[in-house]
Amino acid sequence: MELLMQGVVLMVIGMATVFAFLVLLIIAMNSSSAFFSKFAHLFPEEEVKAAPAGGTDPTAEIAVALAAIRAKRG
Amino acid sequence: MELLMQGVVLMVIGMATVFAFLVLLIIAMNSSSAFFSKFAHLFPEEEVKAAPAGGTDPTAEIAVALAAIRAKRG
Amino acid sequence: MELLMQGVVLMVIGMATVFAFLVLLIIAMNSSSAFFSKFAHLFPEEEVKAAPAGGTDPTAEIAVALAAIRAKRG
Amino acid sequence: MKKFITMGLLAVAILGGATSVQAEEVCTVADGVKTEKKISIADGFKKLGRETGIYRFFNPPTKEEKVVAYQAALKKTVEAEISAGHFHGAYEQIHKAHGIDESTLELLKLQVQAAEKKGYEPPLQLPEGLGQFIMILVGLGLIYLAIAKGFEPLLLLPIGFGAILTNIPMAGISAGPMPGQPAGFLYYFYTIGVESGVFPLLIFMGVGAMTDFGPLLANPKTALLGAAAQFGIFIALLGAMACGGMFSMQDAAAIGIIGGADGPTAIFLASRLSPNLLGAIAVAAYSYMALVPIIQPPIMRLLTTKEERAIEMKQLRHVSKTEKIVFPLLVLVLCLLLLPSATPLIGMLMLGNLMKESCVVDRLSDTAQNSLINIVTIMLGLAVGSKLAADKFLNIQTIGILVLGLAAFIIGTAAGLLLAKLMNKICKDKVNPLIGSAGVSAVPMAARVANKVGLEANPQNFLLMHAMGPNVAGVIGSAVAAGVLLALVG
Amino acid sequence: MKKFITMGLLAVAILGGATSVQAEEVCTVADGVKTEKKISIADGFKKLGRETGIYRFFNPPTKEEKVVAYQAALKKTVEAEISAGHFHGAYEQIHKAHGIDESTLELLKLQVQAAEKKGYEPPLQLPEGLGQFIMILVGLGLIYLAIAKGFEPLLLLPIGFGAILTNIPMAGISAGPMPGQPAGFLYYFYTIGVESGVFPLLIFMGVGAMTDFGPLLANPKTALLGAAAQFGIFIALLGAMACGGMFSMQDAAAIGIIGGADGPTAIFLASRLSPNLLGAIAVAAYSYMALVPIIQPPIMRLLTTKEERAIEMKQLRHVSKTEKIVFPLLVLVLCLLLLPSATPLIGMLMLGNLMKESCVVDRLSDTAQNSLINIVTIMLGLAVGSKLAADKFLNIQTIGILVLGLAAFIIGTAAGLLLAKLMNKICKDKVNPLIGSAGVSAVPMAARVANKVGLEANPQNFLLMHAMGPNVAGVIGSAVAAGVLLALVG
Amino acid sequence: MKKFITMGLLAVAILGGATSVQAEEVCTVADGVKTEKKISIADGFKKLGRETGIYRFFNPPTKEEKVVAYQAALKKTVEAEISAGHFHGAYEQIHKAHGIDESTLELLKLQVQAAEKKGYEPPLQLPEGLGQFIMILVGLGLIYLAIAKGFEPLLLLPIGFGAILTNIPMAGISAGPMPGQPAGFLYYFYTIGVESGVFPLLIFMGVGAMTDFGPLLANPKTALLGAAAQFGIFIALLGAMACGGMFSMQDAAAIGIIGGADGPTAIFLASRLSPNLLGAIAVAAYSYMALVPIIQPPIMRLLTTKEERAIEMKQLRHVSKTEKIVFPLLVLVLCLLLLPSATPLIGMLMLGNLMKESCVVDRLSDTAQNSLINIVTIMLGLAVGSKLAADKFLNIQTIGILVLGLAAFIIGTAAGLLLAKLMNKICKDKVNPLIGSAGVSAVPMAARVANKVGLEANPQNFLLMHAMGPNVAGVIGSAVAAGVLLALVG
Ligand code: NA
Ligand code: NA
Ligand code: NA
Repeated sequence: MELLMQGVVLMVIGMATVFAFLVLLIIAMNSSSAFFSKFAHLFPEEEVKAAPAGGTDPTAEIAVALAAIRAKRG
Repeated sequence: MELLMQGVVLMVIGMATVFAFLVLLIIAMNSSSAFFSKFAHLFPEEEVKAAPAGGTDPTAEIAVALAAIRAKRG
Repeated sequence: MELLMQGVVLMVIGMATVFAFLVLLIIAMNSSSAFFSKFAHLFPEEEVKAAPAGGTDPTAEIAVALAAIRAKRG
Repeated sequence: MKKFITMGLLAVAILGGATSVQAEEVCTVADGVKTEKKISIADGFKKLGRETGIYRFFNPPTKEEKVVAYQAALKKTVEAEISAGHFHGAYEQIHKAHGIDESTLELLKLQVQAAEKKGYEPPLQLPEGLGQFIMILVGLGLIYLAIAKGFEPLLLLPIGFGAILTNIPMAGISAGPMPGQPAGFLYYFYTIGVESGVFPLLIFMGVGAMTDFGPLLANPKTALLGAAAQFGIFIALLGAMACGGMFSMQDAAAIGIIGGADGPTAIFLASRLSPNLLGAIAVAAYSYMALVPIIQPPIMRLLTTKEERAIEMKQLRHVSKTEKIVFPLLVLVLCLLLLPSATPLIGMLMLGNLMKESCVVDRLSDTAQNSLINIVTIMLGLAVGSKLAADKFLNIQTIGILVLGLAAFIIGTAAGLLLAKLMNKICKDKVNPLIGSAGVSAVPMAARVANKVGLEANPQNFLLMHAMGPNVAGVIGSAVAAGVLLALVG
Repeated sequence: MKKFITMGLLAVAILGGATSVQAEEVCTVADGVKTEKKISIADGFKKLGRETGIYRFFNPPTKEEKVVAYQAALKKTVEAEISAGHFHGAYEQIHKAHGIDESTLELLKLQVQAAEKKGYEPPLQLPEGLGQFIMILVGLGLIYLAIAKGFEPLLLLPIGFGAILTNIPMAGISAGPMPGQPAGFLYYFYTIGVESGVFPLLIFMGVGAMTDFGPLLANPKTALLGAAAQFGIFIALLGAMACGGMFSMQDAAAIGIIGGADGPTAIFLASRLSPNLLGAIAVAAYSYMALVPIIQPPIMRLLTTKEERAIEMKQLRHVSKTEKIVFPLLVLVLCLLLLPSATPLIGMLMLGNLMKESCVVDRLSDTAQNSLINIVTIMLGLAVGSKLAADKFLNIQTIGILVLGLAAFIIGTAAGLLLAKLMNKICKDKVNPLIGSAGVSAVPMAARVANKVGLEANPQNFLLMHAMGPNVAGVIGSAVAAGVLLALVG
Repeated sequence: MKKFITMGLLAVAILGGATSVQAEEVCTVADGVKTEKKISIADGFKKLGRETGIYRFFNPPTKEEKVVAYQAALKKTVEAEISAGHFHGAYEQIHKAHGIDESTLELLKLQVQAAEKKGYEPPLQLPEGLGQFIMILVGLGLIYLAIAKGFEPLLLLPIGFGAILTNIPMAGISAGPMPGQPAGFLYYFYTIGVESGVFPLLIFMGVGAMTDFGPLLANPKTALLGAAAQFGIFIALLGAMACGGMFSMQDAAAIGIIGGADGPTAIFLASRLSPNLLGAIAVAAYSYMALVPIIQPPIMRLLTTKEERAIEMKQLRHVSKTEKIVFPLLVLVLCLLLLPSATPLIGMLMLGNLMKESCVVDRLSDTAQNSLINIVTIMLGLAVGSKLAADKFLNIQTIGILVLGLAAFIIGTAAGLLLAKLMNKICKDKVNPLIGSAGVSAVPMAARVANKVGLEANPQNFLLMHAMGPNVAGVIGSAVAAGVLLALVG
């Protein structure tokens, strides 16, 4: 019986925490959505996509380099 | 010389076991073949192929889901 | 100060070794280049490419085998 | 508790020179360690509160807290070794301990000596050979379900195969090492990959890299449905506790997580709380996930009217790339502030998702979704199968696990549906209650089931994308529940 | 045996207080452990019989059997440490032992003390630096063969590179750890991947996922050819035993397995029976596999007439998907019933094949055939190369291994051919004897060779698919042979 | 040195029975071990000379040398444990030692006892919680740089994420094991992958498989530019030594290697010489590699005239396949003859390149360039991030590391440019000095920067392929520098 009570305790704490976490997450998501729609002009969709240009994958880089070399040679 | 005898012993046991194993396997394969040709109607080739439908790869599933979402949005 | 002297010692030894290594490498590269251009006829570009034929990837091999089987069956 | 004091006193008595000071110390140590067992709701929240990131940024653990934690871990381990009859292992743990005062170690040694004197009587079991034979049939059965019935084959096929390999007599494929001989190879897969938590976490990273949280971001309130569906976890836990001492609190928590309908979370939690039940729990979790299309529809039809099922939801808004990139970091920060014990799971899920959404590390994201997750899946499946030893599976507990797991799925489904109906009473934007059932996770099967049942009621009703919201929220929800359980009973 | 008793008595004498009871114990322990050394055929079959799954389902190992096995393992390890001059390691093994009565441990300690007193004289060897220099040349030679001659480059290139890295003076790339310093990285590859058996088994899984057992299922009797070709294994074993004490029984068994013409099986068995010879054995196995197109044709032409080589075989029947799915499970069940010691190898091969044939876990099967097998191949190759240390390779034994390995290939080929000719005398469906030579495995090279030689005799004679039957049966056959050797001399 | 003798004498005094013989032994041991600390240039070259492969082929290490090396390692480790306050760990190291005479061990024990008596005072630090909070912000900052600014995202995103996970209070994601509990999963990634050296070496293999040494082979003399650019390494080292005792010689060497502009080399060396600084060093190395397009151009413009920048170089000759295959073996042989301590790095780089160029193991080469390097990159990044603990990062040393690292990049760039100008004075074939700056490595970014700046001065001036020569030579150069540092201060 005491064991069962422990189970009830875990259930109350657990469900409360799960709901609390997800409610806070909803608030955070709504805030994030509000923020980014308000400042959408600061985060153009393109900017993000353009970012990797600086630090791309070395393979690709080297491939480009080699292509250039071959082009010159050929 | 005693060592050599041990080698002979290993050879006899080893080859006997290898042959025994593969003879049993032949019997099993023949039985399996007989069984499945007798009950071929129970194991249509399609059934097996259709099976994975139930528990497919999550990626594919999600891809489908996303495609649907995009389709609706677009 | 003594510590700094140790740093200088490391720098002298380090840079000397780096240069020595790369100078030797340059010599080795030049020798290799001279050797292979002198004996270019012994190392036709094709030979190297043909080499793997002997010990190819088992997958490819098996694929070939299976293709043959299927071809015969079909 | 009583048992421990008795044992301690006995041990003290044996050595003869027992003084009352020593006896008091026994109680003190015992109290320091065992008081956690009886918790009230207030205590529980207080304990959780003391383990939040927010609290700990201001109050880092003191040296004393660290020593107490170390002592508690040592004591628990020694007791576990004793209750399994591994007296040598118990001594070894004591021998390896460090940074603890001698008297504590001395008391632990007394405890082992007393237990050793009493001897160890293993529980009644099936004859070993018979048990192995049956477990091999179980393994073949799992493989049959995986191949012929399509039950989560990616996991159940390796698990079934692992079960067969483990139970082969004399082969020792998951046996520990002998002097000068290596352990069986499944032993390495288990200890290196599962006991350490590495395999389930890598899988979770791959899942994160495959998951799109867009539908959740487009309709945040559906996250509540993913919370409600975790109710099944705690009802199953309660059920396990009600089984008259068949399951410890740890066992009950590990069983409950089956209701999370999420494989890696279940394996991660079970490997920490109840490794002996890991095999049965993983098998139950994946089997019921595969059975979602059979389990859920009747409940959905029972608890909703046709009109409710026919509700069409308004189209989801577009979610910007930036929101999607920020989301995983948002979840991680929330989790580390509130529930650090869930951060290994949530963190790896969100790492995978960040790799995917950021688009700057596509090659890593691809690998996480493909070769890495595949390699780990093979090894994880075999390792989980290696826990399907006869003495761990062929007992009444497994039946309890199967029953409780099914109950957890059913209750989780119902809770999701009912909360959705309640939300419809309160909010103006109508929610189709069917998407509530997707809150149990079982990604993406549960969302597909919701879509299918919705189409039956209204052929124009495409719920898939709407159901993905609660579906992925359910993954977060059960990771949070796992974090709570780890913090309170781990 | 005699040596051990002498040593035990000596040890007992040293301590002075030797009683006849103790002396008797020495013998008892010795008997319990060493009687396995002289086996008759009947004993061998009896021993194998006691290790079948069928027997053990009814008679699981008793506690006494387990203790005896543990003692035997401990004793063997201690003796190995002594004979390598690692007295400290021997004490460590004894120190770590548990669950054994003190007197046994005491006797082992006496044995170490006696050996320590006598001192250890390392065998005569090349000067270390010279040996390393030569081994680096050997490594370069292997790389040359791999690249310029196309000798199994997937394995021989990494093995050769590993040999170079291992033999670099002062670099310690495969040296064990020092206090506060990590071991060399190849040390980790070897201990984690090869000593544990994990790498060869993962490779075998990948091989299984690449193998089609259809041709064998279509013509089961060709499996006999795959059995006959294992004759080479045992003849080479016999040859090694005849080398006047140069090789122990374990060494001989590990050398014999070269005749299995199967890399992972050879590495797995050698890592268990004779790790010191692992490098040479792996190099011999892969080299001869690469040389199959040169070794086999003369034997084939010698033992067959042109008419025989021109025999066209009747077309193979269609094999249903279900048969192919059931086959790996069938083999596994047969193996676990009859020869559990072969189940790690057979099990992983069949897991790979089941993943392929079941078609429900294609992503796992793809990974097993590609990224996983490739990653493991690189690491396995380097780890095997790390066993090519000068003192292990530059000795007369390596020449023995190379000669015996070649003999094994030749005899295996001949045995396959001859059995095929015999079958033609008995059966009505004619078999082209050339496919018998494919029974040595070396998949799929041997089958291609059979096809090629067949085409020379008859341009319409496509033997490839027929030869695949004995070819894959040979893989099973050598795994079975490995299982027998593990059970009897492991 | 003085400290040690004092301590030893103290310890001897404590035990009371100190004889002068023992005191002398203290000095002897101390001398044997610590004399390495003060080296002259001649001594240094002599030491390097004794560690070349050429010397060691003729003079393999004697038994005495091995014992001295073992003792030195043991002593260093014990002292490190003492200075970190881990007295228990120090005893454990002594306990595990073997093959050493008792008196040495006894002296080490005395040393630990003396230190234990004195007690350990941890250095002043930020409050733990605050430190963790700040480090989480640092982690978020790294992720921001990776995603929004594109700073080496393949490494900085996982490193940043690892930094966050590590600093979550109570989660213990990179904490060591407790009794009966597994360690945090990042602890395993670090110990198994980074401490062992395996991850950086596997990355280096992948880099080798992606690298084309053709441009270097076509114009060998550009290798000198790759040598000159390593000057930055040693200037930064010198700077660190000049920081008034803030950095030990090991620390200084690890910091200098940032100037190598090569991630795996920096991580490998730092994990061996200065694990405490590993996080900061890796972050600095990757950040500056990402900043190469900003750091280098001003220096390039400052040190060259427009005419020099406009120099067009003559087209590179064709390099035959055979030369390319032989090259990696040539480098490896040169390295093992001259500098065995660099062979783990150079060896794995060249293995990758050989796999690529030989064209016989394409499937291994593909895997090394893709799934393997990706898997390892994820785990390495997280593991490096796990070293970004507050007490290791939030201190004055990190600022020193950032400043010195930047200086190393600048000086390396300048040195490369200046040597190129010098070469133009001497050789007839003109070299565009811009390609000298590519000698710092940072492959292939630095070569691209050289190309871009060259195009600005002369739109017909395609320098990319010419810059790849010094660029890849720089990788070899910094691995050689790492080898020298390992041999002299490791
Ligand atoms: Na869930
Ligand atoms: Na074979
Ligand atoms: Na560099």
